[in-house]
Amino acid sequence: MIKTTQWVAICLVLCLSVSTAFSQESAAPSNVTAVDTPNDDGSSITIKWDAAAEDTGISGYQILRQIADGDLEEIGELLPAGTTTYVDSAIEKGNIYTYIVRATTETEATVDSEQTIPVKGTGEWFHTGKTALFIVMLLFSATIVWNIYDARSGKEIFVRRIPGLEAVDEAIGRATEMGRSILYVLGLGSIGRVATIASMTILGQVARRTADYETPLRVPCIDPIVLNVVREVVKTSYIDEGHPDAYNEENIFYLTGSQFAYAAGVDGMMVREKPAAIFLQGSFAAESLILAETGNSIGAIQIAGTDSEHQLPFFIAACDYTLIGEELYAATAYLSKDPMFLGSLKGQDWGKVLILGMIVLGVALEISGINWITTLLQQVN
Amino acid sequence: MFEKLMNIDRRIIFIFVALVVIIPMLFPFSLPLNVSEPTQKLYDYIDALPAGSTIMISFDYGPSSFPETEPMAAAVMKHCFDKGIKVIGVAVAYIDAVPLADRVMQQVAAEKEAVYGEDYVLLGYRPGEEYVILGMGAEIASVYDSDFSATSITEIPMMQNITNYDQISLLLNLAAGSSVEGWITYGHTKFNLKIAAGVTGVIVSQMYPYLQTGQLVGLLSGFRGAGEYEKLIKAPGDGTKGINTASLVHLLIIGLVVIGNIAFFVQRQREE
Amino acid sequence: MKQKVPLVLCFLFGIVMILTEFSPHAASQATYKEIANWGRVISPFVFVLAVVTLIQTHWNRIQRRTEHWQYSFVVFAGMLAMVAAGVPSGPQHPAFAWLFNNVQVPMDATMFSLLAFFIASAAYRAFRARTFEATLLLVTAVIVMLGNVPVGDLLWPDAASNARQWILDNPNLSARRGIILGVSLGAISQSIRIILGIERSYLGGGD
Amino acid sequence: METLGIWIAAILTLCIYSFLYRDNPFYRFAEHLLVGMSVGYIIVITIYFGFIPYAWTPIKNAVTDETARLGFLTLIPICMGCLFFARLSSRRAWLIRYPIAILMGISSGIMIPNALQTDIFAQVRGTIDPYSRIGVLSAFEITGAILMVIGVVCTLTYFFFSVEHRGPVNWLSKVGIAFLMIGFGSAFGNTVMGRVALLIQRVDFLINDWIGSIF
Repeated sequence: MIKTTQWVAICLVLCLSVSTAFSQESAAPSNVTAVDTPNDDGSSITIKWDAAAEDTGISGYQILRQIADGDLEEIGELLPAGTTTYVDSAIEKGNIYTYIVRATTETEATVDSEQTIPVKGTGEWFHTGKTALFIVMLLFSATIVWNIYDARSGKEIFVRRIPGLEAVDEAIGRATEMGRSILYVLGLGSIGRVATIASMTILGQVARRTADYETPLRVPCIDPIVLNVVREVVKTSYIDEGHPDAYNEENIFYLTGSQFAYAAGVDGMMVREKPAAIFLQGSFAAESLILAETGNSIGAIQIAGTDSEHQLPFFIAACDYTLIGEELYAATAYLSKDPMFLGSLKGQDWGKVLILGMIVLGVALEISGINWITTLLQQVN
Repeated sequence: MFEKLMNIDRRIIFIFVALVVIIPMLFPFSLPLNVSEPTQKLYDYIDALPAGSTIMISFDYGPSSFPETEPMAAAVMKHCFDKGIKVIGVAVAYIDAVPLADRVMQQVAAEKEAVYGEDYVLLGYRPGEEYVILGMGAEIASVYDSDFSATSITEIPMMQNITNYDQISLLLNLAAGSSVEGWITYGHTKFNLKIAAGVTGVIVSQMYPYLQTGQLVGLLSGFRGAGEYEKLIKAPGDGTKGINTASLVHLLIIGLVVIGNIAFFVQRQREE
Repeated sequence: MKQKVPLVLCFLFGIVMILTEFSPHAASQATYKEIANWGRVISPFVFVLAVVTLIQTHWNRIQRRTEHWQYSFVVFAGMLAMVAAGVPSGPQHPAFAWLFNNVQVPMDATMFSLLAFFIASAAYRAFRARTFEATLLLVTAVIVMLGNVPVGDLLWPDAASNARQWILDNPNLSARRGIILGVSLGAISQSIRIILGIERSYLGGGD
Repeated sequence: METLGIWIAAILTLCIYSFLYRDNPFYRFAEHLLVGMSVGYIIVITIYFGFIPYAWTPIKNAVTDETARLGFLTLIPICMGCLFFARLSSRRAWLIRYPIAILMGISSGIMIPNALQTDIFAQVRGTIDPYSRIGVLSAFEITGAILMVIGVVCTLTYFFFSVEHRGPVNWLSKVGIAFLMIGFGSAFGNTVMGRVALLIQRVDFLINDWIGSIF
């Protein structure tokens, strides 16, 4: 026969165990997983768990980590309630880690989750989040290359009229008639800038024409590498036109590497040498208007072109002709009629078609609540 | 006459510009200035801080853009020193901001008799913008172990009770570039640091989205913002002077454009 | 040797930089950082060449007594002063800082401030309502200018600064987007041409 | 020393402003001095913030410190840099093509994915994005979003080069030009304040710091 006291004891134990089991169930972080963080260099592990129900009284989470067979240690600070992920970026290569997520309640009691399966940080060779970027890049490259080869096969390619480029010959002609020089400014850009390369190609075309007329062509440079390449470009143009003696290396020189000192120097050249034509082609910053206004004040024909969109308003206000943004790149194709430039110009137009298509399709999809395109274009680091 | 007016010598325009800038400098006057809401918000926020709290100013402008941002730094610091609020100066974007920050801090401190190390401190510049912002969120001393003149941070009295952003009531970013975005992304989003900005006129319009979402608690825009703040603390200074002069130059340019167009139309009608 | 090898090198380095961009692995990232740093190592060497050309240019001017040749001495004097003050004990030296703050910075800042004059004269000359496009240009410029100063709000209560903000956020932003999209397509296509060795103008022509 | 500094700065400031009247010996002096000093300044900065930290220190560390042996990799760009000196000899001048080609490869390689992501992807996304919140936008904001798409599409149409601008293309590109002009006008107007600020600062220096110090 069981005594009353024993009954009481059993009941108590049952109640206690049920209540602790109940509280464990509700408060212990569930579904805790630790995985190697995808698309990283292998220096972190991501721990995730399910959000606790609202009335469990959890005030925060503490992550505990065990390296291989070592001891459990607390890592990081106490995470606020409502957190469901933690990225452990203080791991060492090759070690194996297991984690426990400890929930802390308002009464400062703690409940631990189960230990996760062991995990190791590994670096990935390809960032899957950048797949779209990679494919678009390949597609665009293929389009450009295909169009260039198409153009090289002798197919006629149309280029629309670019106002300002017709003025190039007029400007050079005027300088020759007046017996004055031509000033060519390539802007502040280094050799890696697209605008600088486009500008050098245009300069090559201008130099071909000045070689024939023997008009002095003055090129002050701000970048030493550009200086060296420009000398080669102009020299080649003169040789190609059969006037190697007319080439004077001293007309292409280094002025200084500092923006406003450069502007001061070029301004000085303008007012003293009074060139009849000034070309301002390349990438520019605040000095754009200093140059363009001074050029205007001496009455030179000015043809500007830049992809620095902030400086375009000033060129438009102060110069006779301005190539806007991509027009500067297109000018190389227009002037040289080189199939390489013509073809890639056409490829770029296909790129624009693609962009326009994406915008129109994207807007239509977004309005109907589908966000494929915006997800595809998501910024990935 | 109109033909002459149309092809006026540019030097006459230069003289007008010079006069419009010099005259107000010699005979100061003041145009009415309404305090805009973003400025008022910043003022109210700082005004409500208890004495003894600390704000941080990030000086992120260079020698080519200080005329607009420096008066803001002066006005806000005057307000802080009057209220007993301490100021920490840092620079995360330009190395040449440090001498500029030093100069304005010393000026205001001399005027308000604030003591270096107790009422204000200039920590200087550290490279790696986002890492500096993130690093200070964990521990300021991990990024700045010393101030700009190499005094150890442990020897600076006012830094004793400050470990990270938890003790900073506000970050004011005086910017001429894109540093505000960095402070919002890394300072506000990650550490819940309260951020306000004071920016040059050219980049003001980029700030409005952050103001709308509340990521910025206040905004000073160019000379105008500085002038408005000076009005609120009742201490007209370079900002007020600047906005008055700048207003005149703007009006001059608009006037010139109008005159030029009148001359142009009259001329064209005569030709027809 | 003169043309092929450089083009092959250009291709190899270009491809490596593209691939590392898509690869988060520690080895790729280390490669990326190392190579991206090279430009900084190289630039001092290139600069030596630039200084040599500068000295040659001005030396020739002095020797040939070209017009204003005397000023070339000023160039040398300025350069030597900075080098003498800065090279032996570094840019922290007070003499270097003094020269920088009292001579170079004021001149630099003054050059920059010339823009205030030029912006006025350019506006006067160019903002004429000759065509529809020119009218748009001038009207938006005037509205934005009015919106930037408190006088605008006095003349046109509340509307001036709102109108300015709207113009900057809407038509201005979409125009800039259009330009940026076009420009970056051009930039990418040029980079592709360079890596593939189709564009060679930067080699300066010749064989 | 401070007074001397203010006087020199003030006189040079006036020398440069004299250019606004016309070219003259004072401007020529200041111009050449500025060119010379800026080159001198860059020489010092290049040595202390370029050559020493990026070329000298890694090599020195690699020699003295066993854990820093990777620093020897810096020898590659140093050799490339030295190839630039080939330019000084006319027979070996072509050698500079090597470092230039490598630098071009590097900058082009960095450019392609980054321009695609930050300029093209992000800009297209920014244009579409408001439509995902179309339900909560005000009528005013919706107008803005519609105008944005029209603006981008038309401006981009203006930049079509291989198609003749006739018919609908012509109309779209005309609207594109209108957007461009509004954009340029607003950028111009918005810049005035910044430029004027610089002038105010210089005049303030002349009047208060310089003339003020005399009286």
